[in-house]
Amino acid sequence: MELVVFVLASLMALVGAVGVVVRRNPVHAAMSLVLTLFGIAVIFVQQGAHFLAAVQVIVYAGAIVVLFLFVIMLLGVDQAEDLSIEPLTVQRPLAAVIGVAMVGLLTGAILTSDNAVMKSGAGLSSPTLDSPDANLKEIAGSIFGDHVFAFEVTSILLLVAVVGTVILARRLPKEEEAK
Amino acid sequence: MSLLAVVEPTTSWFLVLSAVLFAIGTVGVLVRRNPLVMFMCIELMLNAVNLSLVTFGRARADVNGQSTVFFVLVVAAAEVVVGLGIIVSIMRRRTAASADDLSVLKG
Amino acid sequence: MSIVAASFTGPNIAFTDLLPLLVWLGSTCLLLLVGSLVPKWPKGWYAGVAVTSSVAVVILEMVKWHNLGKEGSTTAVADAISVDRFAVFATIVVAVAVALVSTVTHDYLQREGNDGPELYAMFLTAAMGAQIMVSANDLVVLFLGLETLSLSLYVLAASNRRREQSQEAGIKYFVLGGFASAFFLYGIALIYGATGHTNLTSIATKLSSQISITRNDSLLLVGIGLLLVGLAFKVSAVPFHSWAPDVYEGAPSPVSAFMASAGKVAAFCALLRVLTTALERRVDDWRPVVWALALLTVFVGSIMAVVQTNVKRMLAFSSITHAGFILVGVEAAAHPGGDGLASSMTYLLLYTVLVIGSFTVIFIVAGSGDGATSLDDFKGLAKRRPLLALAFTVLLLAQAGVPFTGGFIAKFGVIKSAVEVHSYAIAIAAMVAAVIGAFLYLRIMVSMWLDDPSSGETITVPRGSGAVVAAAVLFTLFVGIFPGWLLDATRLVATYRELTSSN
Amino acid sequence: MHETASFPILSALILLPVLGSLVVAALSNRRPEYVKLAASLFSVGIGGMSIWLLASFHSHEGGFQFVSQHEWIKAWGISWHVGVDGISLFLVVLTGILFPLVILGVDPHHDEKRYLAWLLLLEAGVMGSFLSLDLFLFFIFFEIVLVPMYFLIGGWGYDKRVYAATKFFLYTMFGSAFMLVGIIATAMIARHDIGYFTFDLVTIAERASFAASTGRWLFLSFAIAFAVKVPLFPLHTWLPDAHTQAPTGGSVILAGVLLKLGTYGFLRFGLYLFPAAAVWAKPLFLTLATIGIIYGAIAATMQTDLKRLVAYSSVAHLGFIVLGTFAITSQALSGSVMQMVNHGVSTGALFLMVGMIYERRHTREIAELKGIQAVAPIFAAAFMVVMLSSIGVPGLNGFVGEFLVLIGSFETARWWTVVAATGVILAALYLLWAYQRVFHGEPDEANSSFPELKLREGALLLVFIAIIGFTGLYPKPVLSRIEPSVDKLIEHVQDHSGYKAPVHELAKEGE
Amino acid sequence: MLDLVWLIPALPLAGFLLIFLFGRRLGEPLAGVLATLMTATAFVVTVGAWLDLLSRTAEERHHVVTLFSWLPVGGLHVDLAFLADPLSITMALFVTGIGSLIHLYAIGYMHGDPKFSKFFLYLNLFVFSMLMLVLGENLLVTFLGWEGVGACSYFLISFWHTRDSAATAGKKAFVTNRVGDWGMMTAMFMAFASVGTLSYTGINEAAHAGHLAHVTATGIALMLFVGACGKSAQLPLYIWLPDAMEGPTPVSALIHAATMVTSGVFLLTRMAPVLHAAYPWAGTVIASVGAATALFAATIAVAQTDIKKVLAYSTVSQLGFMFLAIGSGAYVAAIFHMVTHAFFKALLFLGSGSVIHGMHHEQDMRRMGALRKVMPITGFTFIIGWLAIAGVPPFAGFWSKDEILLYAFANNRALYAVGIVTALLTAYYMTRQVIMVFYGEARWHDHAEDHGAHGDAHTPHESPWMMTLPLVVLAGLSVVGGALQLPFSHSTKFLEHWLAPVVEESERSITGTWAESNKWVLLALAVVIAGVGIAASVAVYAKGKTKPVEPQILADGWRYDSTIAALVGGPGRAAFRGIAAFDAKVVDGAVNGVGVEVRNASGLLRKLQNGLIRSYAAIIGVAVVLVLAWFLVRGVL
Repeated sequence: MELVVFVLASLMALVGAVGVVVRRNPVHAAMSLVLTLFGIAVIFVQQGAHFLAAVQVIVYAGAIVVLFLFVIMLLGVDQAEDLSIEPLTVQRPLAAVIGVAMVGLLTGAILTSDNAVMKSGAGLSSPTLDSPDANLKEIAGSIFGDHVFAFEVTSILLLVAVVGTVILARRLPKEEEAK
Repeated sequence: MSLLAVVEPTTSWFLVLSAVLFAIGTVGVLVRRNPLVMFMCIELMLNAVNLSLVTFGRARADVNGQSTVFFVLVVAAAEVVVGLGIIVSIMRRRTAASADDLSVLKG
Repeated sequence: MSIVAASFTGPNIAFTDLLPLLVWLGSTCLLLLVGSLVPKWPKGWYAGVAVTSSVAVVILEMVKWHNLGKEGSTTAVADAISVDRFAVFATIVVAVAVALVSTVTHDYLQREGNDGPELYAMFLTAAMGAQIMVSANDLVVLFLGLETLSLSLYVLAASNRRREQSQEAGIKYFVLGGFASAFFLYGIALIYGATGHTNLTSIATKLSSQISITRNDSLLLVGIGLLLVGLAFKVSAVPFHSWAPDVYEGAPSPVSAFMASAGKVAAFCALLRVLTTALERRVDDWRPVVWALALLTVFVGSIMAVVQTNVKRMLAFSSITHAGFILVGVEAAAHPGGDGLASSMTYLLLYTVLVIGSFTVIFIVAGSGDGATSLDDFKGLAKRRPLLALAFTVLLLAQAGVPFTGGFIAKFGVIKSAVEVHSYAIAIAAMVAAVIGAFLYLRIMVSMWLDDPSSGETITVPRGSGAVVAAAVLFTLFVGIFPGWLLDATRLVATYRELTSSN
Repeated sequence: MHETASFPILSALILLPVLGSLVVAALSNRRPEYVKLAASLFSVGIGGMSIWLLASFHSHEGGFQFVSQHEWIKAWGISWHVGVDGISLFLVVLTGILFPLVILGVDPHHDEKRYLAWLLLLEAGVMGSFLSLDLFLFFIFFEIVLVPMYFLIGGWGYDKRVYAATKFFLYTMFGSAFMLVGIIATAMIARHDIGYFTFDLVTIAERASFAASTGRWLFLSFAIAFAVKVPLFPLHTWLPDAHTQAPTGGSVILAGVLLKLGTYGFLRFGLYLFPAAAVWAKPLFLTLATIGIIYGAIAATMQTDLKRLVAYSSVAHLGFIVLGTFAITSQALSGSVMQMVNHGVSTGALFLMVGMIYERRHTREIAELKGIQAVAPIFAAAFMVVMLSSIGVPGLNGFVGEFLVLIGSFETARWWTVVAATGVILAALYLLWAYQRVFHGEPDEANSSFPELKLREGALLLVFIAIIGFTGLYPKPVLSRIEPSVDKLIEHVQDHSGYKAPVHELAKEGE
Repeated sequence: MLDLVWLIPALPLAGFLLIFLFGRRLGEPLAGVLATLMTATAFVVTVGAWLDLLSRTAEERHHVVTLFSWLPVGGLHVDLAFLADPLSITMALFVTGIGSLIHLYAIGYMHGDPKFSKFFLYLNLFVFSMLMLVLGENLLVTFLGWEGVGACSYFLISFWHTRDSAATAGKKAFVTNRVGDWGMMTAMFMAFASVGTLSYTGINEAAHAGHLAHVTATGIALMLFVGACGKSAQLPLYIWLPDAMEGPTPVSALIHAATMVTSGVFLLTRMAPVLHAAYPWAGTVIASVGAATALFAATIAVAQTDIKKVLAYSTVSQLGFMFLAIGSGAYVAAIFHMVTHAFFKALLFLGSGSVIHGMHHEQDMRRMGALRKVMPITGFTFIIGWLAIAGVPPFAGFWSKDEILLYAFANNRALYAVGIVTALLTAYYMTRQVIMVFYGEARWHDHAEDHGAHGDAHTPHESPWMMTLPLVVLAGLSVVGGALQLPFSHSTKFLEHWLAPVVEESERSITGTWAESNKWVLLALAVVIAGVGIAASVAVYAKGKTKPVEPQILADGWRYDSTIAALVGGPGRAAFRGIAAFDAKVVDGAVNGVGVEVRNASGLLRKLQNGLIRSYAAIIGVAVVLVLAWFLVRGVL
């Protein structure tokens, strides 16, 4: 059963990922991204990370990708990008080599490593009937416990994001607009 | 059916999957010319990392992996906002700018 | 573990240790809130806030430096950040950078005619990110700090809406930065997987608890590799340097100064801390990589600078070379014996002052529109603005490592630390590269002193910027002649590890 | 031995020029005469101090005198340690005398203020290099000298000045790159014997002992820097360009004192610091020196530019100095030191006069000069005297050094010396040939209006010629100050290596 | 009196300085007079010294006067000191004596020259240097004088420096001499290395005591001889002397006949003990070179047409005789011949000078003839000089030459044969010269014609008394000079006794040899030879029996000079050029090449910096792969 879920989910993710890379139209690319996100969300669930699965769907699919689509529409850059031609001749073969090499190296690392983590099996308490929010509590404990400082820092990060967009997207004075 | 019953996806399966996703993301950054799409590919890479984190967390029976993913999500969000901001501001000047057009600075 | 909401008790948060952050955060909010409420502040107040806050931070950190002498290093907020002289010193450097750059930024905004609080706010957030990076004791925190810094820098780089180059710089920096931080993050993930920790001290203990490191742990190693990539990108080490020239050239001059100074400091401190505390046990694995990076960086940086014709870009390449020199120090820091750490810190401080001074000169010469930075624009500067030319000459000579300047002390320090750990090869290589690098400074000096002015228009030297340049020059010369105090300080900085082990 | 002077005259010798250059730089450009005055006063004052130093120097005493030592950079074991002995004494005096002469005698054509400021700064650097007894201190002075020289060549030189200046700067910097590493390594390795980390020359030389191979590597790292500075074949090609393109004053200083930094370095930081290694490297450097002598002379013969010819003659002359240095006998070493001074004087004077010729004719091409002796006999006479001293005619200073070097070297480096001695033939060849082409013959109309020596120029040259004549006829006072230090150095070498200097009782021939 | 020996060089030096300071104001003739007086006074002092020396016993005839310590370094102690002993005083005597005569002569000869005073400036400087050379107590002081005379000869040869030939000749002389100097320096190095001193006394004593190994002694001797070859114009270095005739004639007389060129002979005599200690073959070498030079030069002299060139080659030839003597161990004979030669050769040169003066600077003998009528004194004295050099008894040359031949015979018959032939040739070409200049019909009228208008202004005339007086004096000396050393009995060998303290031990004794017992036969033979030579010449040039044999090859001096010039100018210069080019192209080329390479590398790397985000990303990607590969390898292996 696990296997089936994994295979299907990873298929979703991979197909989506490939889609992002190969779909000519940005909008389609964004849609493929959504597919991947869902696939990963499924795997999260399979791994007992229900909260993250939810956040994944909400934040990513719900917010980020939508944001992408907004921008695409706003700028009207939804016309297809011509992927048939590649000005940098070396780029694609090189990219292929790099991609394959990385897969190889990372897989190699994962498979050759005799680190304890590779052997240890299932672990975290997944939600049960008596405590449906176990996973949530654990995350909460971690975030507000060990990682409380990191949590604080995220506030600064968001502040940066806000101010940054203000600086970047603010309309320029009139005479500038003329240009 | 028996196969399905027997074979359990182990940690390494997930890890390899995330590695593959990561690599695809990398390739995407290299081959796509539309900044937006390049950016999506970066998101893809981040997700691949998330997958690894969760997997490790599970394998280690340690929740910190998941909480880290949470932070990554925040970072991703922030990045998107700023990134799109920059892209917007530059595309305001000249629409449909592909990444290759941005090469005034070189040499 | 199962937690019942009532029974949860968070870690106690030692706000005193977070004071610098709080000061900067406070003044950021002040700038933004009041700045948005009150339509227009009197001239120079925005900058004033930034400068004062930074000065305050410097003072606070000095006090902390003093106390640490008594108490010794600790970690705070659930081991998320470490409180030690290493962090304090780095913070001071960053704060100084902010103060100086804000001063210049004021003149910049005046000249470009659009004053406002946002840029200062960005500088402050960037400073916070840097501060977090240098004190982070947890990879996640480090990552967040890095992102805070980076995002701020992306925005700052792109902030000049009138110059297309500025925007281009922004997006280049952003895309490549995101790309690199993905690797960095993956590294964190793998290390987490291999050790089960993101906390540096825990990782260190975990690793040292291992009986033998010959045990095959490719997960960890690959993780280290990816981590290195992420940080190498930030310090613009070859071959992860490609972004630096373009971004430095495109970004507004004060921002370039800030990136080259505070940005490098933060990244290098993070690199040093991670390598020397968490991964000390794996030194034999990462040292060769740092060695190679250092070698590549010193040479590629200096060689590529040879044919450049834009002074701003030249300095970008020279900053790459300098990164290479600091990497030499980092390589030396791999040895328990050497004082590579101390020399790297010395170099960082001196280089910060140098590079800010230099970019300020460029900013002054660049004139309205921040565009006139080609070598021709510097022709005959000695005839148009003798003092400015003299100051720039001192700064350039210092960068070339001529004696009686801070630059020489810095170079001598890293070379010394390298030689002391018997890394003769890289020491000599670095010196030879320095000779190649010197050519670039000579070229600039030639056009300043020996050529005739190409354009007659007068160069106006804003008061603030002038003061910054003067300060940089004087400091450089002062340290060049009396470096003792600085060396003692950085020597103390280097001892932070022994102190940590006590707690 | 170390008696500390009541008044730190040596530190003053180093710091006064700095002060002077600051004052000059501070003065307003609108009153050039004040600028000139200030510069002259400072340089003359420094010259006077150097003379005073010479007067109050205890001859027949080998050790360092007027020593003053203050801690400077504690963290790195660096101290401000200066002292003078017979080897450095006359170089200091030469520096002290040459600079005022150049400042008073040669005018730059523009930006006099800047020119003078750089010149004084240069003097400080040179003084520092000759006086410092601390590796670090020596290095920084050795290195800082490049900057003013670079600007002097680049700012006031001739058509290809930028190329020459850059070449000079980078080439020399390249050499010292190795020395920097060598210095640190020396201090670090010496720490094992000394017990603490120090850059102090005397301490290291007296107390540290290096393993054979280590010593050799360290010595070579120093030697490269000095070989470039000297310059020794085949690292000499920066010199003709720098000399030719530099302004007259620059050339005089460059030939007079700057090149001596290299030869002095060989003595002080080669023989003294690494005796065993120096002895080991003897054959190499003797050979290079000999090649330099012959090669430089031949190259000089074929030059068409008078200044370039003199430059190449420097290569030959400095070959003699290096030959003597590595022959390591009392006569040879004394001769080398002597020759350092002599070359400074005579070649300096030659450059001055080439400069005067250029002032008058705006060319240095030998082919365009002819029959000057007919129209300017006094100028020709002066040139002749200096030239004869440069050729090494007895009774003039050039001979003393050259002869001592050769006669001393003959005992320890027989065949090299025999070959090197042929250099005196070539010297006569290229100089006399040049003299004939420039001064003899019927002056063509371009040269027939060649102005005779002016009073100021004459006075300037008179100083040089006086020194030439005096040291040539009565070198005893000079030698008696040089020799004790030289003997001390040789003893030091003997104590720290297998080398034995020849001693003189009637030699029973062993061949 | 001997303590005042330093006065001897000091006086001419004073003269030099005075003329240097006030020369222009003194002008003509005062400058000349001053110079002459200085030299003359020096001569007087020398005579005083000589008398003082005479008054002592042979053992005490050795006095050193030290002025100050010149080069004291370690084992080396060189004083500026003078040595007064028979040899040096003899030299000093004729240097100052002949010197003052020639000064006097020059006053007349240089009359009207714009650089009159400068000429005497140099002349005094020369006398000073020459006296330093002969009076020096050690090799270095001698070397000081040695180089000094070299320099002066350079100045004086190129005295009329606007003439390119003169300038070139001067340079040639100096450089060629330098080759010799190299030898002398090397000799000094050897002496110092083996004996530890440069003083004659020290070295000679060491040589006597046998402290000097044969090898070293031979080395020193030969190196000194190399030096002598340079100064005294022996093969292969003689080439500069004929050219040196470019200088004013008094210079030729003083420097290139009487004094400087003989300093090589002096030096070897000075170091006689060292030669003595050397292997015998060293002497043979010297003697052979001497003999060869003598013959070689004589053959050339036969065909010269320039009145001074003839004398120049004859000088070379006579110097060869002296070296033949030295090599044969006949030091006394060498000095003897040196002195007599100084007399008659100076006489001849001055005579020729007088002729040239009278002929208004015409030097070609083919345009002279029958001059003895118009310039009787010159002619008469010249003829005496001729008889002396031709070896006609009882004139001075006869005795000295015979003495040499005697020793040569005892030493090596082959060399004797060469000597005899040379003697024959000498007689021949000198007779030829006399006839061409003073006899036959006057060929100078037509010459006057082609000078056109003021023809009679050009008729030769006798020279003023300042010029003729020296001629007369020297003529007298040439007549009686032989009396210094007469072979009749042991007691008549004054010079031998006089020089005994210096050369006695080293002198080769020929007592008991065939030659010694039959010296009268040899004497007779010499006379015959001289007679034959003269007769032959008369037959050819006076009687016109056969047309003269003057093959071009001889006129060109066996093309030796031109060949060397060709070699130096051709391959030599080419080689130098090559090295200069090598320096510019290869040595410096390498340096600049590095710069160029760096630049190229920069340009190459620049291509990677193409400004495209994706390329940068690609670079990063590649780098990442490499880094990961490294770490994976570390992990797996």
